[in-house]
Amino acid sequence: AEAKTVITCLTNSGHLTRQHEPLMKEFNEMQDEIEVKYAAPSKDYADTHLKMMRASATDTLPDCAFEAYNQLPALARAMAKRGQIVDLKSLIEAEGEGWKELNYTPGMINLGRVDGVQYGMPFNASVIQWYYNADLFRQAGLNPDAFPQDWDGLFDATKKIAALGDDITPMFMWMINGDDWGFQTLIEMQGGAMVSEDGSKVVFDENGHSLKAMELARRLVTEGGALTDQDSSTQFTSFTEGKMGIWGLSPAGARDMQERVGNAFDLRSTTFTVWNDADGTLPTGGNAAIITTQDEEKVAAAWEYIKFVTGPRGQEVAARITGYLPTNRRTLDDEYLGKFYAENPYYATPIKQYDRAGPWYGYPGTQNQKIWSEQRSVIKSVMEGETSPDDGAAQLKQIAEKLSKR
Amino acid sequence: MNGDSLVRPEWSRVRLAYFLSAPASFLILLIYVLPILAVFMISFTDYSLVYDGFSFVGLDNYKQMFTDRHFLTALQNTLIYAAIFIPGAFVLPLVLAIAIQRRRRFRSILEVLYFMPVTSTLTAMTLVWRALLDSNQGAINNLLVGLGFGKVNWLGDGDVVLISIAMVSVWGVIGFNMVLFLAGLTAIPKNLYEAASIDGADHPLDRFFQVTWPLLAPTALFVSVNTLVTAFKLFDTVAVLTRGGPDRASEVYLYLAYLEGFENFNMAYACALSLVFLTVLFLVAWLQTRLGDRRRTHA
Amino acid sequence: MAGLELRNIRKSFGSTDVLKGLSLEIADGEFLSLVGESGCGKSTLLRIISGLEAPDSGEVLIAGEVVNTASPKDRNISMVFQDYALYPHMSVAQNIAMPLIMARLPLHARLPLVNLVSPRARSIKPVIASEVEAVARQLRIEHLLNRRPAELSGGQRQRVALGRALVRHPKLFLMDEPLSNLDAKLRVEVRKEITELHQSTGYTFVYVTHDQTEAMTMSHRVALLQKGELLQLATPSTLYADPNSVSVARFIGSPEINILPVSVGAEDLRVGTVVHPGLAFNLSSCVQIGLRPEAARLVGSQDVSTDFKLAYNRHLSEDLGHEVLLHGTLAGVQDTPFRLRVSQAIGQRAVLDTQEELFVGFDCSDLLYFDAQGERLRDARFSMAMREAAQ
Amino acid sequence: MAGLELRNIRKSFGSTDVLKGLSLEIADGEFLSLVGESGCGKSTLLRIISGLEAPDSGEVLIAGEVVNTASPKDRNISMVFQDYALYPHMSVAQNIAMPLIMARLPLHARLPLVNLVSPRARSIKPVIASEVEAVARQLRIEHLLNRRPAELSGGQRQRVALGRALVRHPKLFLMDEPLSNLDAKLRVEVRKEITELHQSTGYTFVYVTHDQTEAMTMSHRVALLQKGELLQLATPSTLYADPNSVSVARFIGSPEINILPVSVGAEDLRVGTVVHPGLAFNLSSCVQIGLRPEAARLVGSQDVSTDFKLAYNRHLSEDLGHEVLLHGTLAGVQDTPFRLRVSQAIGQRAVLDTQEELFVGFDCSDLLYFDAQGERLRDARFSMAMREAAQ
Amino acid sequence: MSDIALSQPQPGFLGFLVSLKPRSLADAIGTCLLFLGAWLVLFPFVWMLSASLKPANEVYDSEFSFWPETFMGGVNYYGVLFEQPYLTFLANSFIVCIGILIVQLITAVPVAYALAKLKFKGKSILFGFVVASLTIPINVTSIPIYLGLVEFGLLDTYFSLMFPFFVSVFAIFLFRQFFRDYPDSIIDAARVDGFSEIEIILRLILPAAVPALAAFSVFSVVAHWNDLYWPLIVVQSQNKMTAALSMLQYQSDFDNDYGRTFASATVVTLPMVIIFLFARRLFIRSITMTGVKG
Ligand SMILES: Nc1ncnc2c1ncn2[C@@H]1O[C@H](COP(=O)(O)OP(=O)(O)OP(=O)(O)O)[C@@H](O)[C@H]1O
Ligand SMILES: Nc1ncnc2c1ncn2[C@@H]1O[C@H](COP(=O)(O)OP(=O)(O)OP(=O)(O)O)[C@@H](O)[C@H]1O
Ligand SMILES: [Mg+2]
Ligand SMILES: [Mg+2]
Repeated sequence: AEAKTVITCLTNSGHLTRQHEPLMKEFNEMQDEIEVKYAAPSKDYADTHLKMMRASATDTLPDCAFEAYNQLPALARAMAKRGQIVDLKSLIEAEGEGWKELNYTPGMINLGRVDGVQYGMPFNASVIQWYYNADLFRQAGLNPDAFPQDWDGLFDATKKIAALGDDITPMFMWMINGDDWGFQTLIEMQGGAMVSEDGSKVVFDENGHSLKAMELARRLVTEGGALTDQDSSTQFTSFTEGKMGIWGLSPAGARDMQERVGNAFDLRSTTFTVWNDADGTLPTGGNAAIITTQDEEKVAAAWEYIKFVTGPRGQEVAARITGYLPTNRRTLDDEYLGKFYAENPYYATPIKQYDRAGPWYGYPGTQNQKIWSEQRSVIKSVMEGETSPDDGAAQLKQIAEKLSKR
Repeated sequence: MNGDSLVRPEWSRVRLAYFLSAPASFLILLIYVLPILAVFMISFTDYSLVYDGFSFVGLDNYKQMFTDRHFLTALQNTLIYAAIFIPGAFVLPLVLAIAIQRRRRFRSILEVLYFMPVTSTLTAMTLVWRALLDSNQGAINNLLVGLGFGKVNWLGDGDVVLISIAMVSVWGVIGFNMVLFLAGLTAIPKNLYEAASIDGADHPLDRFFQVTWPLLAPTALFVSVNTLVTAFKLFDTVAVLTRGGPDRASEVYLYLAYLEGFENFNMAYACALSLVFLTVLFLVAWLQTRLGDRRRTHA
Repeated sequence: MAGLELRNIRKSFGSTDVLKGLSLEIADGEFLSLVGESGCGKSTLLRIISGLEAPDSGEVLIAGEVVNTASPKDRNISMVFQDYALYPHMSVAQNIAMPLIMARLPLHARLPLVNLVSPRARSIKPVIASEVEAVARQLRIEHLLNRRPAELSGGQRQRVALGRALVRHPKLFLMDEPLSNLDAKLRVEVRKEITELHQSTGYTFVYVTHDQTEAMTMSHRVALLQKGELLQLATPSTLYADPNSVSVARFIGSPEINILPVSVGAEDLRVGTVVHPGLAFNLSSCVQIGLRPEAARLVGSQDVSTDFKLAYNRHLSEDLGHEVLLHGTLAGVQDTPFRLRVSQAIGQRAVLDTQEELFVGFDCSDLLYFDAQGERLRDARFSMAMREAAQ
Repeated sequence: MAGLELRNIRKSFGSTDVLKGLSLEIADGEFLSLVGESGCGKSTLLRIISGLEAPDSGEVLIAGEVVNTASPKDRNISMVFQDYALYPHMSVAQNIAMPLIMARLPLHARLPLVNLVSPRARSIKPVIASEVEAVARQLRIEHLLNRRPAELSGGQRQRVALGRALVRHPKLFLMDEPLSNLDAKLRVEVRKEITELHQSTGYTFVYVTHDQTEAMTMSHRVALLQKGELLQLATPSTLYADPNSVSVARFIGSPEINILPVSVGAEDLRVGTVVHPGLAFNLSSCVQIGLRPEAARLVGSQDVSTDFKLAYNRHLSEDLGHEVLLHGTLAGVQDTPFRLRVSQAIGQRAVLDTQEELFVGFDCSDLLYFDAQGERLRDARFSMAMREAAQ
Repeated sequence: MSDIALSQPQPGFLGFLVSLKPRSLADAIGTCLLFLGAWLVLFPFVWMLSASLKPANEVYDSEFSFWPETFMGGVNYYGVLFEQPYLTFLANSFIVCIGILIVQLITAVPVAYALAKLKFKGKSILFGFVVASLTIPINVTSIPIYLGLVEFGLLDTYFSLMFPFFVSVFAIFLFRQFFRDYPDSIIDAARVDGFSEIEIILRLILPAAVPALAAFSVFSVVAHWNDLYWPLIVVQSQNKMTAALSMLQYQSDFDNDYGRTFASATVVTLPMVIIFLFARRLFIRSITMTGVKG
C-alpha cells in the first residue's frame, strides 16, 4: 500500500482529550490514506495563539490548527503575510455547488473569515445562554417554566432571588471575568457591531450602543445583584452549589455544569435575553480549523479531515460531548442530533439561538488583548458605580481607537 | 626579588580555576549572557513575532515606560508582594528548620510533611487553592467563620489578592527554604553549641543569636538572595491563579512583561521592561551578596 | 563538703565502654589532675561533669547536689576544650567576653540591636572589655584581640580558649589539656597564672593533662585513669614514690620507671647477674621490681657503696641539656630496657664522657616490689626488713 | 647537598610580618627541630616549605632545586598538621591510606566506581591495607581503624594524623607538633618510632615542637625562631650550653635559665651580696649572667667549695618526683627570680627536707656572660682567664 | 491507631510510651504547633487526594469530607494511568530531569569550588555573572533560546527540553556557600597527600556537601518535573510530552474533568514525594568537621 499522508494538528489540551481524540480515532479508522496526529496540545487558546505565532515566525508550524475566533484575525493576517495559511476558497469550491450552503449557515461560515478571506472552518461555536436554578426560582415565587424574556423581567426575578438570603447571589454574567465576549454580547444584542464592515474602524459606540451597554452593565450590579469582586470560578461554585439563581455563559460548559451540579437541584438552560430581537446577534465563541501547511498533499489531507470534523458526524460527536453549538447545520437533522436535542432540552438551548450566532470581532492592529484589558478596568468601574456610563462609554471608545492604530 | 616565582604558582592555580569554571561559564554565556544580549538588542527595535522585519527605534521602548501607568502599578504590586512574601518565606522556614532539627523523634515525618508543597505541581495546586480560597464556600473562609471571624474575599479583593498570592507562594516555598536551612544547620559544628552552653548561652535565643545565626550566615545569605530574586520573579502563580486580576491588582512586573511580550506581542517593549527590571534586581542582589560576604568572615 | 563527686559513672559509645563505673570525690577548692593514656576517657569524663554528655548511669554531684539533669549553664562551670571550640565568627575579644556577657547581661540586652541601645549593656560593656583585656594580658594575647581564630597560630588559639575559661569565676574549672600547644616557657608562665588563680580564688579545678610536670606541680591530687577505671588517686608525690601497681608506676614519671624481673630466694634477691644476700625475706610472691631512672646511678668500676652493681650496656644516650638519659640494658636482664637519668650537676656526666664500660648501682631501699599481677607489695615489715638488712 | 634550603623567605599576613627574611639550610637526611614561642611563625614556615603557602619573596629549594612553583603534591613531602586536618568522613584506615592511594594508583583507578573494577586497584589495595595496619600498630591505633575522626579522642586523632604522614616515604617530613596531645609514655614511644624511622631511612625531617625534650633528643640541630627571625641554629647541646644570646638561653631549658644582673669591677664580679675577687677581668661590658637551674646546687652553710655562695629565699617548691624545682630569690638580687633544680638522687633532697635556711652555691665556670643587649660575651680569653682564676 | 496499639501491648510498647513523655511542657506544645502547622501545609494535598476520588459534583462541596459519597477513584486513576501513554510521559520526565540534574551537577560543582576556594582573576566578575543570571527568569530568555534551538533544528528533542537548564546558577551559588565553610586545612592536607584538585572536590568536598547536594538535586528534579513553561514551548509531538504536561489534558476553558485532573496531579506528584523520601536522609547526613582543631 502507498504510504499514508500524515498530518499533524494543534489544539488546546482539554479539547484534545474531550473532542479531538474520538474524532481523530474515528477518522483514521474510516479511511487508510491519511493519518491524523495531534501535536502536543497547548494549554489554552492564548497558548495556541502564542504557539502559532512563534511557529509562524520560525517556520515550525503544524499542518492544521484550531484557533479561537477572536484571535484568528491577528494570526491569519500575520501568517498570510508570510504565505503560511491556506485560503480555503478553492477547496470549498472544489466540493461542488451547494455544498457550502448545505452544511453551513452564512453566519456560521463567516466566523472563519478574516478580511474577506475564508481562512478557517468553524469547529466549535458557542453563544452566551442562561442557565438557571429552577429550585431557587420556585423558592422565590417565580415560575421556572416561564423564564423572563426581557431584561426588566430578568431584573425583577433577580431581585426576588436576592431576597432569599444573604448567601444567595442572584446572577452572574460573563463580563469582566475573562475576554471581551461579554462586552461584545452587550453591543451585538442591540444589533450593533464592534468594528466596521471592512474591519478598519471602531463602531461599537454607534447609535449609543456602548452607552446602553454600560447602563445595562451598571444595572447588572444594582438590580441584578451581580458581583464584580469575585472571579468566575468562585461564582461558578456558588452556582453549582445551589447558591445562585442565574448563570450566563457559554454552552461549552453545559456538560461540565451538569456534572458539577449532579442532582443537587433542577438545572435548566434557556436562550439569552436579547434586546433587539430583530437584529440582535450574539458573539460566537469557539474556534476554527485552519490549514497551515504548504505541501499540497497535506493540504488535501488536512482539508479531508477538516471536512470531517466540521461535517455533520464530526459536529455530532463534538456537540454531544461538550454542549457546543454544532457548526454544521446538518447535525441538527434527526439523523444526527435532532432526536437528542428533542429529548434533552437542557442541551438544546444552543440550537434555539442558532441564528443569533454573530462574529466575535477583533480590532484592527495587534493589540486586541491590550484593548480589552484596559476596557475591562473601565467596565468594572462603571459596574461598581465609580464611573458614569457616559464617561465609561467614552473611555471605551478612546481606548479602542488609540490602541487599534498600532 | 624573584618576580617569576611570585607569578607562577599563582598562575597554576589560576589556570586550574579557569579550567574548573570553563564549562559552567560557557553555558552561562550560552544560556544567559547571549540571550540577554539579544534581548538587549531587541529592546532598541520594534521587533515582534507578528512581523518579520524590524527597525531600530532607539530608546523609544524605554521612554514608553514612563508613560505606561501599568508599569508603575506592576512595580508597586511587585514591591508590595515582595514585602509580604520575603519575610514569610525567610522567617517561617528558618524557625521551622531550627524547631525541627532539634527534635529527634518526629523530625523525619515533619520534614516530609513540610516539604510536600515543594513537590506539588503548580497548575494542579492552583485549582486546589482556588477551591480553598473560594470566598463563598472555601475551606479557609469556612474555618475563619468557624473561628468567629468574617469571610475574606481572597482572590476578588484587590487589596487582599497580593496577600493571598504571597500566602500560596510562601506555602510552596516553606519546605524548599527549610531544607536549605536544615542543610546549613547540619554544617554547624556541634562543639560550638557545647562551648556556648558552657559559656552560659543556653537560652534558645542566645543559642540562635550567638551561634546559629552567625554560622548559618552563608546559607542565610543564599536563601535571602534567592528569596528576594524569587519574590521579584513571581510569575507562575499569578499566571495561573489570578491572571493579574482583579483589575490588575495582582499584575506583577514579570507578568506585565509577559503580557506585553506574549499576549500583546510587543516583544521589544517587553524586552525593555525586563531589562530595566533585571538591572535593578541584579544590583540589589549583588549588593546583598557583597554585604553578606563581608559580614561573614570566618574561614 | 565535696566540691565535686562522681558516683559510679558509666558511659559507652556504642560498643566501646569508655567509663566503667568511675567514682571520685574532689574536695571544695581542690586542684585535681586527671591523667591517663590517650583514649582512656579523660575528655569524656570532663564532658560528663560539665553536662555536655549524659552518663549512661551514675551520678554527678556538684557542691553536694546531684546535677545529672542540670544543664551545663546551671552547673556554673568553665571549661577549656581540647579542640578549643572557638567561635569562628567572633574576634578573640568577643570569644573571651562571651561568658561574661552571658552572665552579666539580661537576656534582652544580649539580643542583637537591642544591645546597642540597652543602657545596661552599654554600661557593662567597658567593664567587660577591661576584664577581657586583663585576661588577654595574662595570656600574652592582648595584641590579638581583634583577630579571628582563623588568623591565629595553634598556641594562640589555645590561649584564647583558656582565656574564655579564665575570665569567668565559676565554682568549677574543667580544663582539657589547656597548655598542650604552648611552648615550654609560656607554659611555665601560664601554669603559674593558673596556679595563682587557683590559690587566690579557691575554686575547684579538674585538669586534664598529659604533661607530668603540670600534673605534679599544679595539683593537690592526681587521678590516674586507665581504660575507664580509676587506678589510683593520690597526691603527686605519693603517685610517684608510692604507686599502687606497676601500671601506675609505669605511667607516672618520664622516662618510664625501670621494671625488672627478679627472682626471690628464701633470703636473697636476684637482679640480673647480681644476688643480694642476707635479706630477712618473707614475701615470696615478688617477681618484679621497679626502679626510677634517677634512683640508680653510674658508679665507678671499683665502687661498692651500693647494694647492687651491674654492668650497663648503653644503647642510646639523649642529652637534654640539664641531664642525659641513657637507654640500655643491665647485665643479665638483656630483654628489659633499663633507663638511667644522669644529672649534669654532680660529675656523673664526666663519668659518662670518659668511661667506656659503665656500671650502674642502686640500693634496695629505692626499689618498689610487685607481684605477678603487678600489684605493689607494700608490706611494711618487708621493706623495713630489707632496709635494715641493707644497712 | 642540602636536603632543604630556604633563602631569605618573607611572608606577611596583611600588616603582620610573620617571616622576615629567613634563610636556612638543612642537610640531606638531617633532623631539624624548629622551636620558638607561640606565634613566631613555625607553622607558617612549614606551610611555605610544603608549598601550601607562597612566600612573599625568597626561594625554597628541595634537594637543590628551586621548588617555588611546584605544587605540594610534586614536592614529595609528608606533613603532620598542627590541627590534625583529618578527613572527617573517612575512617581512620582510609585517612592513613590516602597518601598511598594517591601515590600508587593512577588517576583513573582512583575514581569512584572505576576503582572497583580496576585490576591495578584491586591488586594494590591489600598491599596498602597491610602497610596501613603496620603503621597503625606502631602508633597503637590498630583497634580504631574503622572509626571516624569524630569518634576519637584528641590523642588518637593526633596519632592518625601522624600515621598519615608516616605511611608514606617521601623525601621530606614536615611535622607540626605531632605529639602535643599524647601522654608522656606514648610520647616517648612514638618519639622513638620517629627517631628510628629517621635513622633507618635517612629522610630529612623538619620538626616543629615546643617540647624541649623532643627537640633536644631527636634532632641533629635545632633552629630557634623568634618573631620571624632565626635566632640560632645549632646542635641541641650547643644551644643549651653555649647559647648566642639571652633570648636563646631563656628559651631553651625548662625551668628557664636564671638571668642575674651583675656588676663587673676591674678584677672582680659581684652577684648579689657576694663578690668574687681576683679575676683577670678584661671585658667590662658584661652586665648580666646566666645560670642554669641545675648548675647551682644547695650547699651546707659551712660549705665553701663553690666560687659563689648566697643565701636562698625559697618561695615555692615543685616536686616533680624525680626532682624538685625551687623558685625563689638570692640574697641581694630580690627582684630576679632564681630557680633551682634539685636532684633527688644525691642527697640534695635531704638538705631540702631538713634545713630551714638554704644556701646556693655555683662556680664561675658554669656562668654565661651577656652584655646589655643580651649578646653573649664568648671571648675565649675571657672565659679561660676566668677558669684559671677560679682554679 | 493508638487504641489498636493499646489493645495489643507489645514488648517495647511501654518503653515507647515512656519515651513519648514530653521532656517539658514547652516541648510538647512546640510539637503540637509543628504538627498543626504541618496539617495546614498538608491540607491542600489532602484536598487534592480527596478530590481525585470524587465525581465532579462532590469536588467543590462546601462541606469537606475526605471520603466521597460516590467513589470515582478507580475510574479517575484508571483513566490517567491507562487511557493515555502515561508511562511514556513518565519516562520523558525522568529522562529530562535526570539529564538536567547530571549536567547541572557536573558543571556547577567545579565552578562553585573555584569560586569558594581558589583565588583567580575574574572571580568576582564570574560570581557577578552567577548572581546576575540568578535574577534572570526563563520568560525573558525563552525567545532567544527558542530561536537558537530552531536554528539548529533541535526543537522537540530531549536536548531542547534540557538545554536551558544545563547550568544552574542556583546550584553554583548554593554550592559556593557550602564549600566556603569546608576547613582549608583539610584541603591543604589533601594537597600534601597528593590529591589533585579534582579529587579534592570528589573525595572531600562532595561528601561533606551531601546535604546541599541532596537538597539541590531534589529541588532541581522537582522543579523540572513540574515545569510547564518550557515544555509548552519546545515540545511539539505528543511522544515528547512530560508527565506534568499530561496533567493539563483534562482542563479547558469551560470544561474541566476535575477528578482526572487531580488524579493526574496526584500521580505526577507521587514520584517526587518518593524521591524526596529517599533523598531526605542525605539532607541530614552531616559530617562533623572534627578532623580539625580550633
Ligand atoms: N591567616 C592569618 N591572618 C593573619 N595572621 C595570621 C594568619 N595565620 C597566622 N597568622 C599570624 O602569624 C603568626 C605566625 O603564625 P604561625 O601559625 O606560623 O605560628 P606558630 O609559630 O606555628 O605558633 P604556634 O606554636 O602557636 O602554633 C601568628 O602571630 C599568627 O597570629
Ligand atoms: N563519639 C564517639 N564514638 C565512639 N567512640 C568514642 C567517641 N568519642 C570518644 N570515643 C572513644 O572513647 C574513648 C575515650 O575518649 P576520650 O576523648 O575521653 O579520651 P581522652 O582520655 O580524652 O584521650 P586523649 O588524651 O587522647 O584526648 C576513646 O577510646 C575514644 O576513641
Ligand atoms: Mg581528650
Ligand atoms: Mg603552629
